[in-house]
This record gives sequence, structure tokens and C-alpha cells, in this order.
Amino acid sequence: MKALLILFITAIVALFAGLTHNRKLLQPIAILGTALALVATAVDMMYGDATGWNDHFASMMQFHSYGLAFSGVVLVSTLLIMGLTGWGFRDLQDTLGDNYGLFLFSLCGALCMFSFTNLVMLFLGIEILSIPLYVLAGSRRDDPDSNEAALKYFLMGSFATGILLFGMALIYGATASFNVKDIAIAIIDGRHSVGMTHVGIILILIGLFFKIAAVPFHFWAPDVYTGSPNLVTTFMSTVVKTAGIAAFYRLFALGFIGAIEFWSIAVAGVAALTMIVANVTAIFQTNFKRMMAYSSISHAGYLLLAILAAAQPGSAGAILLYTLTYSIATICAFAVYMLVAEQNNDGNFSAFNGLSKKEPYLAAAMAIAMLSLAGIPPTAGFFGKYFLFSVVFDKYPWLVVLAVINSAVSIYYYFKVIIAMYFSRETETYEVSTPIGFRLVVLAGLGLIALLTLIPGSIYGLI
Amino acid sequence: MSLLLILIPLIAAVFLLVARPGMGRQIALLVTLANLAVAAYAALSFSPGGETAQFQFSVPWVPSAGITFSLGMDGISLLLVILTNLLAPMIVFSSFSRNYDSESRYYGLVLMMIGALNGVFLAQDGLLFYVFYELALIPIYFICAIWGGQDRIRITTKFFIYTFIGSLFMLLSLLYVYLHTGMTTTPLVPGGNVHSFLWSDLVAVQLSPESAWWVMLGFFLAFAVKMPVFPFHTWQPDTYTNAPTGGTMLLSGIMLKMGVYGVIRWMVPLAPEALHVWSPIFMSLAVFGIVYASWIAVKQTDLKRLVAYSSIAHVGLIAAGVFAWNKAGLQGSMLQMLNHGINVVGLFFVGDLIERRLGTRSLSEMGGIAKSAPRFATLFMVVMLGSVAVPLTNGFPGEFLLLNGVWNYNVWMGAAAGLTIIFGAVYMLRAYGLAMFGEPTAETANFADLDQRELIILGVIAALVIGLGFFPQTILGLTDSSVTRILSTVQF
Amino acid sequence: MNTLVPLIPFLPLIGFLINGLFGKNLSKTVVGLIGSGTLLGSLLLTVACFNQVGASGPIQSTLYNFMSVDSLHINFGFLVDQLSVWMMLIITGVGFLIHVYSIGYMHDDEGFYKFFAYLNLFIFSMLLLVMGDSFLMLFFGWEGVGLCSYLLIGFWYENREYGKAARKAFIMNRIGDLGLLLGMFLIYKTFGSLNYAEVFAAVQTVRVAPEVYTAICLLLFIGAMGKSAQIPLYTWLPDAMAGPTPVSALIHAATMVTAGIYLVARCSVLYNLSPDAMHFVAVIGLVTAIFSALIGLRQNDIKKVLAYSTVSQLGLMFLALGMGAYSTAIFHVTTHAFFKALLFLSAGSVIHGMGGEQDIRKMGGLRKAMPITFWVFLIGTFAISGFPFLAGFFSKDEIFVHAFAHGGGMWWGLASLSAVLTAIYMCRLLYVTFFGDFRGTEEQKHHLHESPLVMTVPLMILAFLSIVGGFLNTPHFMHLGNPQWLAQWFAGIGLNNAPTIALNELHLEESTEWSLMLFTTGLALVIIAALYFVYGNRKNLPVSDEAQTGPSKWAAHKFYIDELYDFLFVNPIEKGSKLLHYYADVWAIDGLVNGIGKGVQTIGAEFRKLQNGNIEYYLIGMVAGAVLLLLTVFM
Amino acid sequence: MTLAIFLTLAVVSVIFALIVVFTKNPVHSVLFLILTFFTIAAQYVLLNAQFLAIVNIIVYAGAIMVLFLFVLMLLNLNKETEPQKSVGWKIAAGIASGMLLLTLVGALKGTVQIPIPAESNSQIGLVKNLGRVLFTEFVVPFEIAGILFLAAMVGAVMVGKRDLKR
Amino acid sequence: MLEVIRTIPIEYYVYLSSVLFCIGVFGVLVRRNAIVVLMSIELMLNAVNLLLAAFSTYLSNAQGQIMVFFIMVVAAAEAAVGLGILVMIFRNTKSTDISLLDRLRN
Repeated sequence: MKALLILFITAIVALFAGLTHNRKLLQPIAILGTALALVATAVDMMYGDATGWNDHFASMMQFHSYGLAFSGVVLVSTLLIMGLTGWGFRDLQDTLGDNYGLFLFSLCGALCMFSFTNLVMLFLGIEILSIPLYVLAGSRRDDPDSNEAALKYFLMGSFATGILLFGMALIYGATASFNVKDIAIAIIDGRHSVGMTHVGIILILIGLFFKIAAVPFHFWAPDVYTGSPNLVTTFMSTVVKTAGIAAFYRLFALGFIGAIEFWSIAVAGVAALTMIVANVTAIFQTNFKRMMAYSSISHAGYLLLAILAAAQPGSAGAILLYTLTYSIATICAFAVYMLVAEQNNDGNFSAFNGLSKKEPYLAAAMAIAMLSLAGIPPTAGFFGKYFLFSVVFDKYPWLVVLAVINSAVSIYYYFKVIIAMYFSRETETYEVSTPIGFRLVVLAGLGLIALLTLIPGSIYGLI
Repeated sequence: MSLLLILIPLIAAVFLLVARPGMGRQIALLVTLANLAVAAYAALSFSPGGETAQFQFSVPWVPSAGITFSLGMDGISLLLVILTNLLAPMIVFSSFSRNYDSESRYYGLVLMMIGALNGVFLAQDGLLFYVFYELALIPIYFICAIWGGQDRIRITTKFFIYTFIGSLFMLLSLLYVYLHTGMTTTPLVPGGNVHSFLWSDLVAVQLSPESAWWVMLGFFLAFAVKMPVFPFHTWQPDTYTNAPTGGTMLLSGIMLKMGVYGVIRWMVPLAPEALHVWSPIFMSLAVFGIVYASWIAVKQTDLKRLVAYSSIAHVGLIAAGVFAWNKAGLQGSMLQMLNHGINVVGLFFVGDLIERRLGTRSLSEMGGIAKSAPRFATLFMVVMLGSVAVPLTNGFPGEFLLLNGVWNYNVWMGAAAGLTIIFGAVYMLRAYGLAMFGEPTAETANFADLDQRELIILGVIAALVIGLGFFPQTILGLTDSSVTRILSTVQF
Repeated sequence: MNTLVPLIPFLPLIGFLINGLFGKNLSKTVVGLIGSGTLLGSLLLTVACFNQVGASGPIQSTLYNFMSVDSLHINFGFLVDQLSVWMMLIITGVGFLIHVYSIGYMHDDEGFYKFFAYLNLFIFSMLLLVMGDSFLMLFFGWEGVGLCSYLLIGFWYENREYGKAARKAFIMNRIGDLGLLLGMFLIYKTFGSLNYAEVFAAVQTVRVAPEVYTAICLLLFIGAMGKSAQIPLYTWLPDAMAGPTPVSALIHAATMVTAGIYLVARCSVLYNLSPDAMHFVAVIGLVTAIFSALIGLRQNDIKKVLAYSTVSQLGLMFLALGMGAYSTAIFHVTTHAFFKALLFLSAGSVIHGMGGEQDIRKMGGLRKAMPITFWVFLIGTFAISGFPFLAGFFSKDEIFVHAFAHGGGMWWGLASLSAVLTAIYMCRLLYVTFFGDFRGTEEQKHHLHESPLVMTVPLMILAFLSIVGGFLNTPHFMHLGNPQWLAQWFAGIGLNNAPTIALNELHLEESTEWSLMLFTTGLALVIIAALYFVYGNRKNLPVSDEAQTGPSKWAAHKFYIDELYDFLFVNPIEKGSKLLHYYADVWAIDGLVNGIGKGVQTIGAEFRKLQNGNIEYYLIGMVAGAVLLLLTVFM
Repeated sequence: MTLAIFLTLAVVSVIFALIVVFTKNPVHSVLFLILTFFTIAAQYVLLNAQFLAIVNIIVYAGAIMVLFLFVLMLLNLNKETEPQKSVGWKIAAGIASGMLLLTLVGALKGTVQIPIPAESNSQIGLVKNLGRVLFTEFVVPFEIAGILFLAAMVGAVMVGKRDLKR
Repeated sequence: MLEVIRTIPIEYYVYLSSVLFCIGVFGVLVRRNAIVVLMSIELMLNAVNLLLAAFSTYLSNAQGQIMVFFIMVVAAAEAAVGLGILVMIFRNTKSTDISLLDRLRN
């Protein structure tokens, strides 16, 4: 809760600072706020009571290791992203304050989604997360791509919200409560009307599938990712993804665990479909951002495996480690991409040609990020994948085999970037200048990846 | 000690990659020599009869999942460590002859590879093994794709994905066995009791026959692609031909031994229950591959490609010897892994040397080199004889034991595998004849004889070829007891 | 003594190392001295061994443990018994003479030092072959001599044809070697060891089905076929004449090709247990003897004729072995070593004199130009043709007697037929070469000269041996010298007491033996005389190969066996290699691998179309998905 | 009696909803949507949720729909200019939503039995009660909703802003 | 005990709201004018509201009606933002026809 408040206040401060004329302060404020929130989370993590259900927030929210840990993930991601904003927002001067504000607002939504104990809070959290993003997607107001992205995201998003709500209503009708705990008890004790519960669960599933962009509810992702400003895309593919999957896991592991036999069928099917479609489609992309969009869809597919293992111990830790490594790698990749693409207006792989000669460190960072996303040892991404697979292997070996084959397929497109950077003999003529913020972010990202390679257990064992 | 073998090259690699000092090659050579020294010391202070792994080094890595950073060597590991660190200086030194652009990067990657390979052979923990196994793949991928030949990108990507898919199945198999290890309470995880990835614990697992069947299949896919065993070999000739010679040497000399080692150390001991079901299939694949590959090699005109196919045949024989899973076969494979490494490095060095001099690898454009370069001709002859397995060269004892092992497994397979000694003579002598004999052509007439460096490298290799040919027991003695122990993990 | 035994093979090895490494910088005399000197050393040691063996039985000497894998213990050790010491004598003795001869013969070759290095290496391997105390040691030498013959046949490597011939020899040997290797495996599997002593001891104790013995013997015999150029693996030997003539003399006549005989004799214990194998050996030997003799009739290359005669003589030896007459075979090996070496060397001297010319149709009347050569060649010819009391006379006669005793008239007839043929082509060779008048070019006539002493002295020594060699083992019924001396010598190690057929139990009347001998001898004399009138004068020379017709054409073309092999084996393998590469490897297997990748990409292209940018499609897709998921409720 | 009212309201609301979807003119859609909301409000009354009914009319029919109408006028889309989708597409859409309805109803049919408490207090729908619940139990979401509104406001303002560049 | 609860089975409300919901879905699928699509979504939300209200009455549990308030809140917010986006797009493309938006594809 502290983190939530800090972020909210920071957002408001940023809004007002945006109105004044010294916009230089905005980035430091945002970074400071996020950092403070991170510290607060860490403090809660270490000293807060992490025992049982406590109703400090009228059984609406509950800040325990699970929520706190994931808050940590998104806060770290946001911190890194905020490091990029200085240069990333350079041509949004007129709405700078709003941009920072909206980023922080939707971060608040994410925090709600980690710690809800009531469907109302989940619903509000999702909306608080989404509505600012609808706007941010269109924050380049004169860019038709950005506009289109915004409208597509908005229309489909609110459509999905409608379905989600119908599901929640049914669950309410079936179990006479919005409280996750009561729902869980009702389902386990069988004091509920099965049909309504099941339909409700399916409809909620659809809503959440949409949020994490799982096939066949993923159609928005590639277009929106491509159309949105790069920073927003980064935010979507890291924070939103994390929030979505974490909320998903929380709801289904706490609330609907009693009906796991029922919903695991749907989830398994969607997971398989997601992995296959996303990876196979990504092979054909020539545009880096679009490729990353499909890659993030495929990662949603992998993450769904952990949902299937919701009953197993360690599945939460697997998701945590996975989302963390995935977010960091993605942010590093996008940081390099922004520099390269925005400085020569070319988002295709060919833009990276010969980067290893001009900017060896950026190239190395990108390469490591790609290896980590592909889950190749000993990069941190491998451990993410490993723990994910290991928790679900017992129950769904065939899904794991499928996932394994898919992650092999994914190498093909991740390596397109490496090939362009290192192996293509023809080199572009543009120059890449690297702002200090980017250097720091990339460095920090690499450091974190290295750290996670050395001690993955510390994260995995966190919850 | 075990840790040193890995850390020295890795640290040096990071230094070379990050700092990019001017004199990368000298540093690389020094590092490899240092590693060789360490390996030699290990070999000398190694007690052959000793129980289980020696020079243990073990720290918890992911205690909450029972993953340990555990190293150690028994005779088998030791042999491969010797192989790796013996070839490493030669490979580095031979690369001096070529001037690669951004060479500190090149040597950095080579060192990284060496470190990873040592890791593979020393790992006593399943996941650690897997991690090193893949880590070895990354530098070689970069080496091949950056400094490779014409069609390098397509070929190396194919090579990478192909081998990666294979090893992923190995990961699954490891995972399966891991999930069936007994829950051990570790002091590292307060109150938590976890599975364990330690080799000793994995070996202890008793699998049901059908699950063992799957586990072994997973392992086999990984190692069959790596070795490679027919029909998983098609990445190999292209890769060998396209890679820079240093890379080819690493691949053929050391890396494919990872596959054989994996079979001996991991595949069979972890899923022995399925061996008797699988081994007929594996054996027939391997034996068929021997004949198939050596037959194809008969008419190859590209020197590197020819050696590549011959290597498939030789490794096929090694694999057959291993799958036969008897003392003769295993000991033979031990010996032959070392010898094949030496010979194939020698052959590729020769090929590279000719290519540098003449600018071609096509045998049809050579001939008469023996006249203008007698020293070279002699040493090439020695290396060639080694790979034809003429007695009193290193090739023979290994091949003898391997064939004997296969024969003991099944007479007809032994006979079929024996064809390799005929085919081997056919294609090797043909290649040698086309390259060295005949009237010198305009190009070959002034073919410069070996310079100092080349003389050293080929000389050392030739010396090894002869020396090991006369005294194979020195190697066999190292591995004997370990092989017996591994054998005892399977009762037919 | 035991400590000195290893020196016998290793002295030549040292010579090889010195000549090989530093020979380039040494003067030819020094090289020659080192080459022959080391060999002389081992000759003397061998003699010493011979005495000791004669006095106090076999000598065993072990250097170190070569390798030991569970029950298989191979020592790098030597066994010097009657059989091996006898072979050693032949090898070192004849070898030494040939070395000396080569000093003169190779004098103008720039590869002089290399040549001697190779020769020494060959002697080393050959000695390993006969001295080894286990099958594996034998195999070392076995392949080593093959290698040396490869090196020496391809000695003038600028000529691609010679290179090919060398390769052919090596590969054909390898085919045999595979048989030998498998035989060794079978022996190891059956008797649990590869050491002669242990194996032959185990034969008495271990009881296995006779088929196993047959299998072992046949596999070993395949090796012998390759090495000793028996049908079907003989075609490499005539081509091997590409090498320098001393090589042909040493390797392809005197020593290496007799390794097969040695092997069979060494394994007599095993062969005695398998009559079928014995029979097979005999048949192969006899067929080879006649077949190659027929080819020899129509060859015009002086060395080719000798080569085919070698093949046929080897055939006779195997015939002897096939009848269990081991000592007879070795006896013939010995005499054959003498006179065939003599013939080759004198042929070499002829070629030397003719400046490299080998076609006998371009020669003629050489007896005036090179008298010594003529006389020694004459002796050689008569010796091989079975002229009374010369070396070949006794050894061959023994073989015929055994043929008669073993197989009866038919065998005897065929065997002596081969002898007749031998006499025919040898005399033809002699007369066409040395009689009539010169048919070469002018400057050849010019260049024509007798060879230097360093070459002729060894010739004379060999000639002397070819004359007296026969008295080593005179038939018991004509009581001259020390009858059956050699046979008794070998009886010391149990050769020649094969249960099936052996000289001692041979129930032939002395009169029969006399008549047999007289018949063959008479035949030989008649032929020698008759041939003089056919070829002695300048008329009816051998016509050119093209002009020949009918059977003789076939003979001249070696019955097209090479072509047959090309058609049956070489071409299919080479074609198959190409096809396999392009269709099986590149097209099928690799195509499949790439095809999978392509397939995935195509699917990707299809999926890509779903993402057509049109939001209604997306929405309807979502609804469809929702419906599908809702259907799970009904499950 | 109540059943009759319910059914008529239901039928009417469905008809209005269909008109909303089918009428070509956006303005008509808005108006009929408002009517639909009224029928739904009536349903609330029937359900004894009077406050909800009021709010529904005020917020939806009043605020939101007016906003829609306002935007329509602003962009003057108020004539029948909206291009229609092809018939085939309409059929496809109909089938899709029809399937959805079928599956929904089919899945829910017969399974809907909810734990109706023996004595239900009819007061829950009244402001007093709702207020208490909202400000005790649901105070956190109530506050959080503030963030939502603020975000929405800022967002709307931001997208509405004219670019300085122009 | 309200007579609604006595006379009208809860199924009826479920069916009614399902029908309305699906009509809304149909509208979303079939209309090309973004504003009308948005209205159809509002219709869907209202269907949900109706359902919640019904449940809350039948369960005599206020949470449902509270939820309705929050849904209204969100609906309002979405409407505001959505219309804002529409206006922005209309400013650029002079159209609110969603079928014309396919710059981003594949």
C-alpha cells in the first residue's frame, strides 16, 4: 500500500510539475518516486507481516510476499523504463507531465492487480492499468499509427472488459461474494451453482487471456505494440504482461483452485495454441517491434504453463523469476532498438547491420538480451524457462515438450537480430549516439541478468 | 584444480572480449598453455584406481531446487580434459597463421569455448552439465558465423538450432530423472526438502522401463545430433566446410566428444533400464553410418568435406563401441576419442595449410606437392596413416578395441563396421595421392614447405600419433577403473 | 641372448630413423652403409639366434605391456622358434644382399636416402611379423609391410599410374587384413587370448564345434590371400612391379608375399583341426598356380612375367600347405626366395643396362653384352624350371609327391602342369631376352653395359644359393647329404605332424617317387630344350598384344580380370558414392531437415494472414474463441 | 402481475437494443439506447433497487449518452452516412453472437440455483444501506476509483489537446 | 420476501441479460462506426449491471449493487477516454470508420 500511495503522489506531483516550465525535473521526480516505492516494497517484504489472510484493507487487498514480490518486478521494470524516458520523450514536450503521470497511474493499477483479494479490486486494477495505456498508445497524436493503435487497443480492451465483467457477475451469482477467499471456500465446499461458476470462470479467463495476449485473444498485441510509441510498447510488454499473468495466477491459484480440473483444460489448450501460433508467426516478421510483439505473446504462452501448475509449490516462484528475467531482457532490447531505430527511422532488422562494429557494447547487450529471451543457458532467461518447465513437467509433459520445441523455433527469429548485428558484412552508414540514461539502463540490465544467472535461487525461492 | 580449468579460460575470455587488448593471440596461447599445465598436473597427481570423482569442488548453486555447482573428475573426465587442453594450444597456435579481423574477439571466444568444454567434462551435476553443454555452443556459433565462409549464416543457424533442439530433449530427460530423485533435506534450505541434480543421486534413480525408454530417447537425440550419428549428421559437413579452421578443429576435435562423453556419463547410467531395448537400434544406426559416411567420402573432392565425412565414419565407430557397452568397446572409445581428436585436428590443419598456399580446397587442383614440400609430405603422411589406423600409429589400438567391442556385441555388425578399415584406406590414400603425388602443377610447383610454426604443430601431432601408437596402455591405464565402474551401472 | 633379440628388428628401425631424418644431408655411400650395415647386424644376430634355437629351443623376449583390456593382455614381445628364426634368416639374408645390390641400382636416384629408409622400415615390419609372439604383433608387421610396399611401389610418385598401383596394392591388402582382423577377434572370443602359446595351448583344452575352427582358418586365410596374392586378391602383385626392381625382388618375391605362407604354417595347429579349410587352401593354391602361369605365358614385360611366376609359385606353396606339408611349403619359400630374388635382381640388372626398357621384344642377344647377368639369369631360370639338382628341383618335387599322395593323380597332374607352364614361360623369357640379336634402339645399344660389381656380386651369391639351396631338404629316398634336414628342423615345433597327411606316414613306394620325379624332370628338360628352338633364334618373336588372337589374346589381357573387378566393384563403389552423396545425403536426409524448417516458415506465412489489420476480424476471432472456450463447460 | 411487467419490460428492452444495433443513423442508435437504459432502470425498480435505477438514468441516460450525442454532433455524423458492412459479414456476425448466446444459455440452463436466504431484507437497495456498505466495506475501491477517474481525466485532456507543433 | 423473488425465477434475469449482452456483442461486430461500437459495449455493460442487480436482490447482498456503481464509474471513464481518442482520430483521418483502420497489419 505504501508503494501504491507513493506512486500516486508522485504521479500527481509529476502532473503539476508538467504544468510548470521546468520540465527537466520530471524524470528525476518519476525515478525518485519509483525508487522510493521500490524501497517501500522491499521494506514491507523484509519486515511486513507475511502471515495468513489479514484484513487491513477491509479484505479488499492484502500485501504479502506474493504481491510485494511482483510489485518489485514491475517497479524495477518501470525504474529501468524511466531511465529511458529522458531521451524517449524528447518530442513529447507539450504533454510530458501527462505522460509521466499516466505511466505512474497505470503502474498503480498493476500494484492493485498483485494484491487484490476481491474481484472488485481486480476489476478496478485492470481498468486503472488499461485506461492510461489506451491514451498512452495514442500519445503521438499526429502519428496515424499511434492513433490506430490507441483505438484498436481501446475498443478491444473495453470489449474484453465487458466479457470479464459478465464473468464476474456470474461468479458473484454463483458464490454470493466478490471476495476471493469466500469464492474459494464456496467452490471447494461445493456451495455454488457449478454451471454459473464454470461459465463465469471461462469468461474471466477470456478477459485475462486478452490482457496477457494469449491466442486467440492476442490480435490486438502485434498492431498495438507496433503502433504505440516505443516506450509505451516497452511498458506494455513488460509491466502489463507481468501484471496480467500475476493477477491471473493470483485469482486462479487462490480463488478458483477448487475448479482446477475444469479450467486447466481451457488453459492448456490456449497455452499450446499461443506458443505455436506466436512462435511460428514471429518467424516471418521483418520488423523488430512486431517480432517482439509476437515473442511477448509466446512468452505469455510459456507463462500459462505455470498457471496450470498452480497447485504445485514453486509455481509462483517460477512465474516471478520468469517475468523478472523476461522484463529485464525486453527492456534492454528495446533500449538498444530505440537508439538504433529512432536514429535512422528504420525499425527493420536490417537497421542493426554492423552494429557490433560501431557500438560493440550496445550490440553485446542486445545479443545477451536476445539469448536470454530465447532461454539459452547460461543466461538468466534459461533459468526462468527451466523452473517454469520443471513445475509443470509432472502434470503436462506433452505441453513441456511442445514448449521446448517452440523455444527452439524462437531461436530462429531472436537470432535474426544477432545475425544482423554481427554477421552481416554490409554495414549501414548512420551514426548511433548513446545518451547516458540508456548506457546506465543497459548496464544495469546486463548486471541484473548476470546476477540472476549466478543466484537464480534467491528470486525463485522468494515466494 | 577442477575449478581452475574452467575459470582460467573463462576469465581470460571475458578480459579479451571486453578489454580487446592488442596482443590477443599471445594471451590466448599463454592461457591455453597454463591450462595444459594444470591438466598435466591433474593427470600426474591423479590416482587411477581411486574411487569416484577426484579433485572435487562443490558449492550450492540453487539450493531451493537442489542444483549444485559440483565439479570433479574420474578417469573418463580426466581423459577428455587432457584431450581438450592438449588440443587447445595447438588450435590457438595454428590460428596464428590466419589474420582474423578483431582477433582478440576471436581468441576470446575460443577461450570461452575451452572453458565451457572443460566444464562439460567436469560437471558432476545434471543441470550444470546442461548449462556448460549449451554454453559451449554459443562461442562456436559466433566463431563460425563471424569468420566463416560463403554461406555461413544459413548453415551456422541451422547447426545451432539443430543441436539446440537436440539438447533441449536432453534437458527434459534430465528433468524427468531429477523429478524422480528422492527428496533430500539439505541444510541449505531451512526445512525444505528438495530433489537433487547430483550425478550420484540421478544414477540412483530406478526408472520404470517405459519411462526409461523415453528418457534414453531424449538423451540420444541430444548426443546423436552432437556426435553426429546417422541420420542426424547432415549439419556437419556444411558446418565443417564453412567454419574457419580454428572453429572446425574445435568442433571436430573436441566438441563432438561431448556427445560421446554424454552417452557414457549420462545417457546410459541414468536410464540403464532401456539400454537393452535401444542398443540394437543405436548400434545399427551407428554401424550403418560408418559404412554410409565412408562410402560417401570416397568420391569427395573438397578436402575439408572429405575429412568431415571421414570424421562421421570414425565417430560412428566410436559410438558403436560405446553402445555395445562392453569393456573393449568403452576402452576403445576412450582411446579413440583422444586419438581422433589429435588426428582430425592434424588433418584440418593440413587442409587449411594447403588452402592458404593454393587458395583452393579442391583436390582436383592439387598434385605433386610432395615434390616441392617433402617435410610437409612426410608429416601429412604420418597424420594420414594415423587416421587410416595403421598399426603402431595411434589410430590402430583404439580401432582394434572398438571393432572388437562391436564384434563381441554382434558378429555381423563387427564385420560391417570392419569395412571402415578398407574404406578408410580408400578415401584417405586417394586424397593423399591426389594432393601430394603426380607431376607438380604450376601452382604446386613452388609450394612453400612448412615454416617454423607449422613444423612445430604438425611435428607435435605426428609425435603424438606415433607415441600413442606405441604406448596406448598409458591412456588405457588412466581410464580402466572408471570404465569398469561405469560399466557396473548397467546389468544386462 | 633374449635381451639382444629385440635388437634384430630395431636395428633396421634405427637405420630407418637415421636415413629418414638426416639422410638428406648424408652422402650416398654413408646412407648405403647405414642401410645395409644395420641389416648385416641383425643378420649376424639372427644367425646367433639360429644356433641357440637349434641348441636350446625357442627364445621368448618381452619388451613391455602394449595394452591390456580386461582379459586381453598384449605384450610387445618376441617369440623366436624354429619357424620364425628360419624366416628371419631368409629375410635378413636375402634382404641384406638386396640392400647391397640397391646401392648400385639406385645410385642415380635423388630419392636414394628415402629408398633405403623405406627398405629398412620394411625389414623392421617384416621382422615384427615373423618374430611377434602374438597375433596382434603379427598384425603390426602384417600391415607395416603392406604400408612399406605402398610407399615403395609409389616410390616414383610423380607418375600417377604408379601411385594408383601402390594404392591398389594397399587396399587389396587391407581387404585381406579385415579377414585376418576378424579371424583374430574370433580367436580371442574362442580361446580368450591372442598370444600364440596360450592360444595353441588352449586349442588342446577348449572344446568348440569344428565349424569354429573352419571359420577361424578361413578368415585367417583371407588375410593370407591378400598378402600372398592368391585368387581372387592377386591382381595387385603384377601392378606392384611399378616399384624399383630391388623392391620387387625383396618384397614382392622373396619375403612379404610369403607372409601368408608363414601365417598358415604358424597356425598349423588350427588348420590341422579343419580339413575343410585345408582343402580350400589347397584348391585356391592350385587354381592360382595354373591360372597365373597361363597369364605368364603371354606377358612381354620382363618383370610382369616374373610377377606372374611368383603368383603361381605362391600358389604351389599353398597347395603344399593345403596338404599339411608345412615344411615343404617353407622349403619352397626358401628356394623360391633364392631364385626369384636372383631372377628379379638380374632382370633389374638387364633393365639397368637397357636404360629402363622392360619390354623383352626390344631386347635380345644380351648375353654378349652382359655375360654375368646372363649366366645368373640362366641359373635362376633352370632352378625355377626344376632342372635337376638345382634348388627348385627338390622343393617342387616334394610338392608334387605330396599332391600325388594327398589327392592322387589328378592333383599331381595339375600341379605338374603348372610346373610345365612355369618352365615354358621362364625359358621363353630367357631365350627372347638373351638370345637372338639386339632389337632395341641405337642409343640403347650404346648405353648397353654390364652392371657394376656391387650389383653383380649379390647376384652371384644368390646364384650359388639357387644351385645348392635344394640340398637343405633332399628327399629321403635319394640318400645324399642330410635327407629331410629342414623337415626335422621344423619337426622340433610340431610342424609336419598333421594327423591327416604327413610326409612320414606317406605310404608311397620309393619306386613311385622315383618315377614321379623322373617324369617331371624329364618334362622340364624337354621343354627347356624345345623352347630354345622356338624362341632361341630371331624368328617367331612374341607378337604385339593387338595382333594376338583367341586364347593367347585373353592371356595377354590377363583374362580381363582387372576389367572385371572394375566393373564389379570399383565402378559401382565410385558411382554409388556420388549417388549416395547427392540423392541420399543432400537430397533426402538434408532435404528433410531443411524441409521441416521450410514447412514451419510456410505455416508462419499462413498465420500471418490472420493478422490482417482489420479490427472486425479480430473481434469476431475473439468471439469465436470465446465460444470454443465456453464449449469446454459441456465437457 | 410482476411477471407480466417483467416480461413486457424484457421484450421491450430487447427490441430497443436490437433497434440500437440495426438502425442506420447513429443518432437513432443513441436515442434507442437511452430507451433501453430506461427499461433497464425499470427493471431495477422492479428489483427494489431504486437508488440504482436513479443513478442509472442520471449517469447513463443523462451523462454518458449525452456525451455520445455531443460527440456525434461535433463530428456531425448525424446523417445516414455510415457505410454498411456487407450482408455476408452481417450474417457471420449474427452467427458468431448467436453461437455465443447459445453456448451461454446452454451452459447456464438449469444450473442456475442460487442460495436464496430464507428471510431477505428488502432494504439493501436503499441509499442508506448502500452508503454504509460503500463507505465501510468498499472504501478502498472507492478511493482507488479516484485514481481511475483522475487517470481518465488526464488521459482525455491529453488526447484532446491540440498539438503545439500545429 | 419480495414478490419478485417469489414470482420470477432468477433464470429469467440471467437469460435476459445474456440476450442483451449478446445483442451488444452483435453490435460490436456488425457496426463500422466506432461510436456505435462503443455504444454497443455500453449495452453489454448494462446487461452485466442488470444481472448484478438481480443477483444482489435475490441474494439480498448489497455487494452486487456496489459493483454496479463501480462498473458505471468505469463505463464513464472509458466513454470519456474513448470518445477523446475518437475525436483525435477523426481530427487526423476525418472518419470514425473502424474498417478503414488497417495500416498496422501482418
